[in-house]
Amino acid sequence: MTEIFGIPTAALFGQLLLGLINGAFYATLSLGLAVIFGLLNIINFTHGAQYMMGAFFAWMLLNYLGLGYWWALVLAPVAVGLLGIVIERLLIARLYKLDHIYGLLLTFGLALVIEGAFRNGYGVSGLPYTIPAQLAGGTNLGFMFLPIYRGWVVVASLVVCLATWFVIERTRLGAYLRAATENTTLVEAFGVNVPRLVTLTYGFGVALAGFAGVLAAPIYSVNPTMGANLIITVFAVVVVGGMGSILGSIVTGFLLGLVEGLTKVFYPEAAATVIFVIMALVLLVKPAGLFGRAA
Amino acid sequence: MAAETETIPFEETELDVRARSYAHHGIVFAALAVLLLAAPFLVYPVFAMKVLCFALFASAFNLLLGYGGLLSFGHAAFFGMASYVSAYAAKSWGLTPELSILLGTAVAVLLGTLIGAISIRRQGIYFAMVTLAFAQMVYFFALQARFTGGEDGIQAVPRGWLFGVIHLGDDRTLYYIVALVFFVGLLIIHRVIHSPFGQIMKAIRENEPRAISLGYEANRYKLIVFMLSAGLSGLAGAVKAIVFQLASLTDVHWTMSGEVVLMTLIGGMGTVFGPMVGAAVVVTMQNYLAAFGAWVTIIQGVIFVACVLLFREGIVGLLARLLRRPL
Amino acid sequence: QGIDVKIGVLNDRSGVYADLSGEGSVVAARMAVEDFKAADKGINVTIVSADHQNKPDIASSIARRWIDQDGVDVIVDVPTSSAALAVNEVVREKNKVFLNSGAAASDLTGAKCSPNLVHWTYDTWALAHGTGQAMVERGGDTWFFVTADYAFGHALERDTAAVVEAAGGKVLGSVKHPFPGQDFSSFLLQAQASGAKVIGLANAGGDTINSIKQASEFGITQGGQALAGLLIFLTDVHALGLQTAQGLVLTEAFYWDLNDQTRAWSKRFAEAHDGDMPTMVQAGVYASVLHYLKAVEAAKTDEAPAVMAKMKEMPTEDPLFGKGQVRQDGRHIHDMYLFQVKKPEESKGPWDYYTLLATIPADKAFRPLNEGGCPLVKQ
Amino acid sequence: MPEAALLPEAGAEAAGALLAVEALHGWYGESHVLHGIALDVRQGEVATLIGRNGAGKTTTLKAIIGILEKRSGSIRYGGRETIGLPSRTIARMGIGYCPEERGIFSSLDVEENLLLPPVVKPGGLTVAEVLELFPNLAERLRSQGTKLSGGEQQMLAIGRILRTGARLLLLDEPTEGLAPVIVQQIGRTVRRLKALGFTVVLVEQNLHFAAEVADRHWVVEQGRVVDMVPNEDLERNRDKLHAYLGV
Amino acid sequence: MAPSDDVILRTSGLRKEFKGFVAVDGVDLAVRRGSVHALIGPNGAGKTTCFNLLTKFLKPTAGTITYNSRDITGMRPAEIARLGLVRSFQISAVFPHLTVLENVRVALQRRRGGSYDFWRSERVLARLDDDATDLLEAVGLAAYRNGTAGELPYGRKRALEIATTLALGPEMMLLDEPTAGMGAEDVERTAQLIRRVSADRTVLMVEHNLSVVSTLSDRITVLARGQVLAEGDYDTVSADPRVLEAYIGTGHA
Ligand SMILES: Nc1ncnc2c1ncn2[C@@H]1O[C@H](COP(=O)(O)OP(=O)(O)OP(=O)(O)O)[C@@H](O)[C@H]1O
Ligand SMILES: Nc1ncnc2c1ncn2[C@@H]1O[C@H](COP(=O)(O)OP(=O)(O)OP(=O)(O)O)[C@@H](O)[C@H]1O
Ligand SMILES: [Mg+2]
Ligand SMILES: [Mg+2]
Repeated sequence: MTEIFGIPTAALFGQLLLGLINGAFYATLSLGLAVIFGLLNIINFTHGAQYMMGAFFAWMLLNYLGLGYWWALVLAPVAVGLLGIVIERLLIARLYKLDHIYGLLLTFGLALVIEGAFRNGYGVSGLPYTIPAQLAGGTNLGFMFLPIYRGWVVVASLVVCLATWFVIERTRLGAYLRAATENTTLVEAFGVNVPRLVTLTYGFGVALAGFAGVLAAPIYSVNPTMGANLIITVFAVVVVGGMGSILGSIVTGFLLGLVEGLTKVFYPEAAATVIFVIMALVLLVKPAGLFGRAA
Repeated sequence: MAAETETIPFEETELDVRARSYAHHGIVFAALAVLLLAAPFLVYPVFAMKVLCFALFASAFNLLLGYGGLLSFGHAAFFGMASYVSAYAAKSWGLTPELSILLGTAVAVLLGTLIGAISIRRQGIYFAMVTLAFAQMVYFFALQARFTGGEDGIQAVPRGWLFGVIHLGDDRTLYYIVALVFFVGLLIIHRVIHSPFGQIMKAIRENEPRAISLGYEANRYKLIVFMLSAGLSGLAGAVKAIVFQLASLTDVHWTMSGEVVLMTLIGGMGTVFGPMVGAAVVVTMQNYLAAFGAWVTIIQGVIFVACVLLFREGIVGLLARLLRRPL
Repeated sequence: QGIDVKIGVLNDRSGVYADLSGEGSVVAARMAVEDFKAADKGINVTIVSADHQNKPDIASSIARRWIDQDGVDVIVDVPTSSAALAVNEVVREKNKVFLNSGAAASDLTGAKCSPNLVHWTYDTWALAHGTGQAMVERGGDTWFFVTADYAFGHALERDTAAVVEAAGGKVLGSVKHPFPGQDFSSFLLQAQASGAKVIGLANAGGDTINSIKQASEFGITQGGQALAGLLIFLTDVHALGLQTAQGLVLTEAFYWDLNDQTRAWSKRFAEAHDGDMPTMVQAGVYASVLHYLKAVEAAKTDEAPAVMAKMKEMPTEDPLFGKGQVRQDGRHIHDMYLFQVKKPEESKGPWDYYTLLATIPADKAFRPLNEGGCPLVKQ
Repeated sequence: MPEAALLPEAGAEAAGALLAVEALHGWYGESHVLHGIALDVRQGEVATLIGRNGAGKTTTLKAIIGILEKRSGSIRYGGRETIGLPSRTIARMGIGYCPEERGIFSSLDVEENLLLPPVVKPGGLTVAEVLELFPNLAERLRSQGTKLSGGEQQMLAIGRILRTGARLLLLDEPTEGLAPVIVQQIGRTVRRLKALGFTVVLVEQNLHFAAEVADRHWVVEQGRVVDMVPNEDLERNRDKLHAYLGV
Repeated sequence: MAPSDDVILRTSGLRKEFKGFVAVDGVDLAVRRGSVHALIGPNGAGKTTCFNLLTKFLKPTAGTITYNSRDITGMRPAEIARLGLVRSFQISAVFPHLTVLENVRVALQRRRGGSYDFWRSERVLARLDDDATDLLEAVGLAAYRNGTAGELPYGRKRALEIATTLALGPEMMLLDEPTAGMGAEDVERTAQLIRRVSADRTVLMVEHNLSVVSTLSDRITVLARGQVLAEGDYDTVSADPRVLEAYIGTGHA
C-alpha cells in the first residue's frame, strides 16, 4: 500500500473526505454569518444558538408532532427564520447605525438567553435524534465506509450554498442588499423598501443556521451548547474568507474543513487551533481575507 | 471616506474634549482612594480584590479601545499568560510575590509587543480577529505546555512574603497591596491619556491618514498603547494569580476576552472610571448570581441586551452626560 | 439549641455536567437531611448551592466565600476534576469538610489527598479497572483509545492502558482530540483502521455522546469492534437513546434498578426531580451527606477534625451503596458494577437501560491504599 | 416619446406646478434648519436653488425626497401630499435624487451601481444612452464604484437616476469637482432632459452654469426662499444675485 | 528645464497601475522651488493618484520621486511629512472631536520632537497654545478656537486644515482641490490664503476652479489619461487646443 508520511493513501482520502463533510457545516454556518454581516453589518453571535434551535426544532417536530426529518428540514429553518425576524424587528433593528460592537454584544446576550432557556427546558446532556431511514446505512468506497447520511450533508449544503451565492452576487436583489449595507437612506430614496429587505435577510441568514442544525441533529449531540462551541470557529472561517464575502465563506468553509481533517491525522491535538493559525497567516498576507474586497 | 462622515465609534469621548477641565478628576481620585481604604471593612476582602483585579484589567483594555480606538478580542492572552507565569514563579521557583508579579507583567509586555507589532497593521474587525487568533494560539499553548498544568491549572500558589517581610496570608493585608497596585495602575492610565502622547493618540484615532500626513508614525503610537495595555492587563492577571492562588485556563480563554469587553462597555468605554464600575458590576453579578444555577446565563444575557438597548454609553458614560463632565 | 450545619452543594448547574449533578444533587442532599431526621436530633441543617461552571477559579472563589463569609461547614459534590482539586485546596487551608461525589480525579485521594476530604463515589482508577479488566476478560484484548486532550482524559487513558496491559491485553494506539470536540468521525476512523477489538473512549460528557453517536453512524460496532465508555453516566445513555447506545459496556457505582432499596429511594428522588432517575453522582451526594450527618451526631460538633475522624472511624451504611468504609486517604470504598446497555427491545420502559454484567467487590474496585502516594497514609 | 407618458398620473396642478412646496420646516435633531421654504416647479422646467453654503439647499432637497426625518409643512407632487410619506414611496411616485456626496456604493461595481435604482416609471434612458452621455464610465464598468475618480463618481451618480424613468430629478451640485468639459456636457444633458420632458431641480453654486440651463432661480437664505429670478431677468439682477451669494 | 537645485520636487517615469488599469502613466514632473504649481486635468486623469504617489499613500508601480535632490521613492508617508512635504486631502480632513485649537496643536507637537512621552502631563502642551492661536488668526479662525472641529462649516474646515498644515512649517505643500465645494465667498478667502502662505514656500495643488488656477499658479501641468498633456503658464496652457478639447471645453470664458 502506498503511504504519505506513514499514513496509507487510502486512509488519507478517507480523512480528506471527512474533512470535506465537516467543511459543509462550516460553509453553511459561515455563509449565514457572512450574509448577515455583509448585508446588515451585524456580527451575529446568536448564530450558534440558532443552529442549536434548528436541531431542537427538528427534535420537537418529531416528538411533539410526529413530523419526521424531511418535514424538519423545511419547517425547522422556517421556524428559526421567523424567530430571527422577530428578534431583528424588536432588537437588532435599533442598532444598525451603531458600531459593530453593539450588535455583537446584543446578539451575544441573546445567545446566552436562548441557550439558557433550552438548558432549563431540556437539560444539557442532549436529546436523541436518529438518522432518517432513507439515509441510514452506508456504502463502502473502497478506502472508507461512507455513511449515506454524510454524503447527503455535503450535497444538501452545497446546493443551498450555491443557490444563496447566486441570489446575492448575481441578482438585483443581491445588489440592493449590498448597497443597503452601505447607505440605507439612499437606497431607500431610490424607492426600495430597505427595512423589509433587511429583516428578510436576517431571517434568511439564521434560517441557514437552522438548516445546518437540522442537518447536524442526526449525527451530533443535540444539546443546548452545541452551537456555542462552534461559533468561534465559524467566525474564523468567515474572517479567513473575507468578511461579508459570500463566495469566500463557502469556499473557505470547505477548505478549512479539509485542513482541519488533515490536522486531525497529523497533529490531532491542534485540530481546533489550526484554523486560528491559518486565520492569522491569511490576515497578515491578505488583510481583507482570501476573497474579501479591500475596504 | 471623509473624516466627518466616518463613524467615530465612541461618541461619549466627545465629552473629554468639550469640557476642558479635569479638575474634578482630582476629587474623584481622592474619593476613590477613600473608598479603597474603607472597602475591606464594608465588603468581603477577597471579593474586593477580585473586583480590583478585573477593574485594572478592564481599565487597561479600555486604554486600547476607548482611547486607541482598537478593539482587541484577545486580551485574555496577556491577562492569562501573566497569571500563569507569576503563579509558576511563585510556586515552583519560590520567588517573592512582587518578583513573580513583575515577571508576569514583563512576559505580558513581551507578548504584547509581539502580538501588537503584527496586529496593529490591521484595522477594525480585522484587528479584533487577528488578536483573537493570537489569543487562541496562546490558549493552545497554555493547554499543551507542561508548566501550566493543563485544565487543572497551577493550584495552591503560595501568597508568600512581600519583599520577603510582609506576610500576605491575611486577606486584609493583601487587599491593601492589591488596592495600591490598582490605584497606581489607574493613575498611570490617566496620565497616559492626558499626556502629549495621548493627544496624538486621539488624533490618530479620529483620522489616521491625516495624522500620518502630519508626520506621525501612527503604527508606532498604536504599538506603544498596545504594549502599555498588554502590560497593565498582565499586571492585573499576575496579581489575580497571587490573590486566588490559582492560574487556570479560564484566564486565557476567549470568553475572558469577551468578558473584559463587556465590563468596559457596561461601565462606559472611553471614560476613565467606567471600566472600573463595569468590572465591579460584572464581578458582583457573577458572584451573586452563582446561586441562581441554570438561570445565571439567562439573567446575564438579559442584562447584556438591556445594556446595549438602554444604556449604551455605559453607567459612567451616562453619569458623565448627566453631570456634563468627563469622567 | 443544637448544632448548626451549613451544607454547600457546589456543582455544575449550567454546563455539561448539570444533568448528572446539578439540581439533582441538591435534591439528594435535601433527602439525606430529611431521612436523617436531623432536626429531631438537634442538628439544624441549611443547604446552599451554586454553579461553579466547571471552572476551577470560580469553584475556588465560591468555596472561599462560602467558608469565610457564609459559614459553610461542608462542601459537597463538585464534579470536574480541576474544580474539585481547587476546592480541595481551599477546604484544606480553611480546615472544613469536603465530600466529593462528582469528580473523577484519583489524585484527590492520591498525591493531592487531604485530611478534610472524603471522595465518595468513583474515580478514574475505579472506572479504568472496572471496564478495562472486564473487557479484556471478555476477549477484548487489543485496544485503541480516543482520548480527550486534557489531563483528565490522559489520566483515564493511562490508567486503563495499565490495566489492559496488566491483564494481558495490548494497546495498539491512541489519538488525542481537542476538547471539546464536535466531529469525531476522523478519530473513529483512525481507531477503526487500527483493527483494535476495543475502542476506549477516554473522554466525557458531550464528547463521549458525540463519539458514540458517530461510531454508530459509521457502523463501527456492527464491524465487530466494541466501544468501551470509560466515563459514562446514566444521563448520557438517556441522551443517546438505546438505539445508538446499545451494547456499550461501562462501569458505575450505582444504578437505580439494583435492588428494592435503590428502587424505592430512586422513586422518591424522581418524584422530587421532574421524573428523572438519579445518577451515581447524585446518589453519592445523598450517601455522603447522610454519613456526614451521622458523624456530626456522633462527634457532637461540626468541627472538621472531629467530624472527619468520626467519618473515617464509623463504617458507612446506606440504602444506596450498602456497607462500606472511608479509608485513611479519604477514599470511600464500596462495590462497583459493570453494566451493558440494553437493546431497545429489551428495555421495559423509560430509564430501563442497563443489564448488570458483574459486581466488582469493594476491595477490588478501588486503588489499594498504599499505591496512591497519599502522604496521609503511613507506610 | 409621447409627452403624456411623462405626466404623473395624478394630473398636474392647475397652475402647471408639478412640485409645490409651502411653509416647509425642517430639523436636524434639535436644530431648526428650514424656516418655511416655499417654491414651486412647473412640469418640464429646470429650476435651481442657489444660495450660500449652509443656506439649506441640500436640506430642502432631502425634505422633498423624504430623507429628512423631521419636517413639516406641505410638499405636493403632482397634486399629492408627500410630507408624511416614507422616501421609498416618494421615489416610487417618480422622483430621482442625486445626493451631494454622490453616494456611490463601494461593494458594487460601476455597472451594478448604474443598474441599482429600480425603474420606477417607464421611459428612462437606456444603459447605452447613459454610457453615451458619460463615456468615461463605459471603460470602467467592472471597477469598484468608489475606485472611480471624484468626477467619474459624479457622472455615475447622475447617470444612474436617468435610468429610472423618474420625471422629477433632484440634482445636488452636480457640477462640483468636475472638469469644465464635463460641466458643459452635464449642461447639455440637463437641456436634453428638459427637452424630453423631465423636470429638474438643481442645487448650484456655479451661477454661470445655472444661467445656461435653468428657467427659474430660487434664492435660499437661512432656510427661507428670499427671492425668485426668472432666467430671462438674470442679467438685470446679476448684482442682486451676487450680493445674495456673497461673490 | 531649470537647473536641478532650483527644482524642489521631481518625478521621472512615475507610473501606477490598478489591476490592469493604468492611472498614472509615465509622468515627469518638475516643481520649481518657491512656485505655485497647479495640476489640472479632466476627471479621472490621475491627479489624486499622483498626489497619493508623491506622499506615499500609494506605492508607485514604476518611476522615481526626488525631493530636494533626495530619492524619496521608498519612504513611508510619515517620514515624507517630516521632511517638510505635507499634503491636504481632497475631502477635508480634520480631527472632528478635537477642538479647533487642539487640531492645530497636534501639528505643532511635532516640533517637540518624539511625542512618545506618555508619562508627561499634557499641560506641557500649553506652551504651544500661543503659536496655535497665531496660526488660527492667520486663517481667520481665532474666534472658533475652542469649538469642536467637526462642527465647523465646510469652508472653515478647509481653512483649519490649511492652518494645521502650516503649523508643520512645511517647505512644500500639496493641496488637493482646496476650494472644492466652497461658496464663492470661501473660494475667494481660500485663494487669498493660499497666495499668502505660498510667499515663502512651494505649493503644488490640484484644482478645477480655473479662475483660482489662473490667478494663483505660476506654472500648470495638464494631465489627461495619466499622462502629461501640456505644461506651461496659464496663457500657454489655456491656448493649447488639446487642453481645450480634453479639459476646458469650448464656450468657456
Ligand atoms: N446632518 C446635519 N446635522 C446637523 N446640522 C446639519 C446637518 N447637515 C446640515 N446641517 C446644517 O443645516 C444647515 C443647512 O445645511 P445644507 O446642507 O442644507 O446647506 P446647503 O445650502 O446645501 O449648503 P452647501 O452649499 O454647503 O451644500 C447648515 O447650517 C448646516 O450646518
Ligand atoms: N484604488 C484604485 N483602484 C482602481 N482604480 C483606481 C484607484 N484609484 C483611482 N483609480 C482610477 O484611476 C483613475 C485616476 O483617478 P484619480 O482619482 O487620480 O483622478 P483625478 O484626476 O483625481 O480625478 P478627479 O478630478 O475626478 O478627482 C480613475 O479612472 C480612477 O477610477
Ligand atoms: Mg448642500
Ligand atoms: Mg481627484
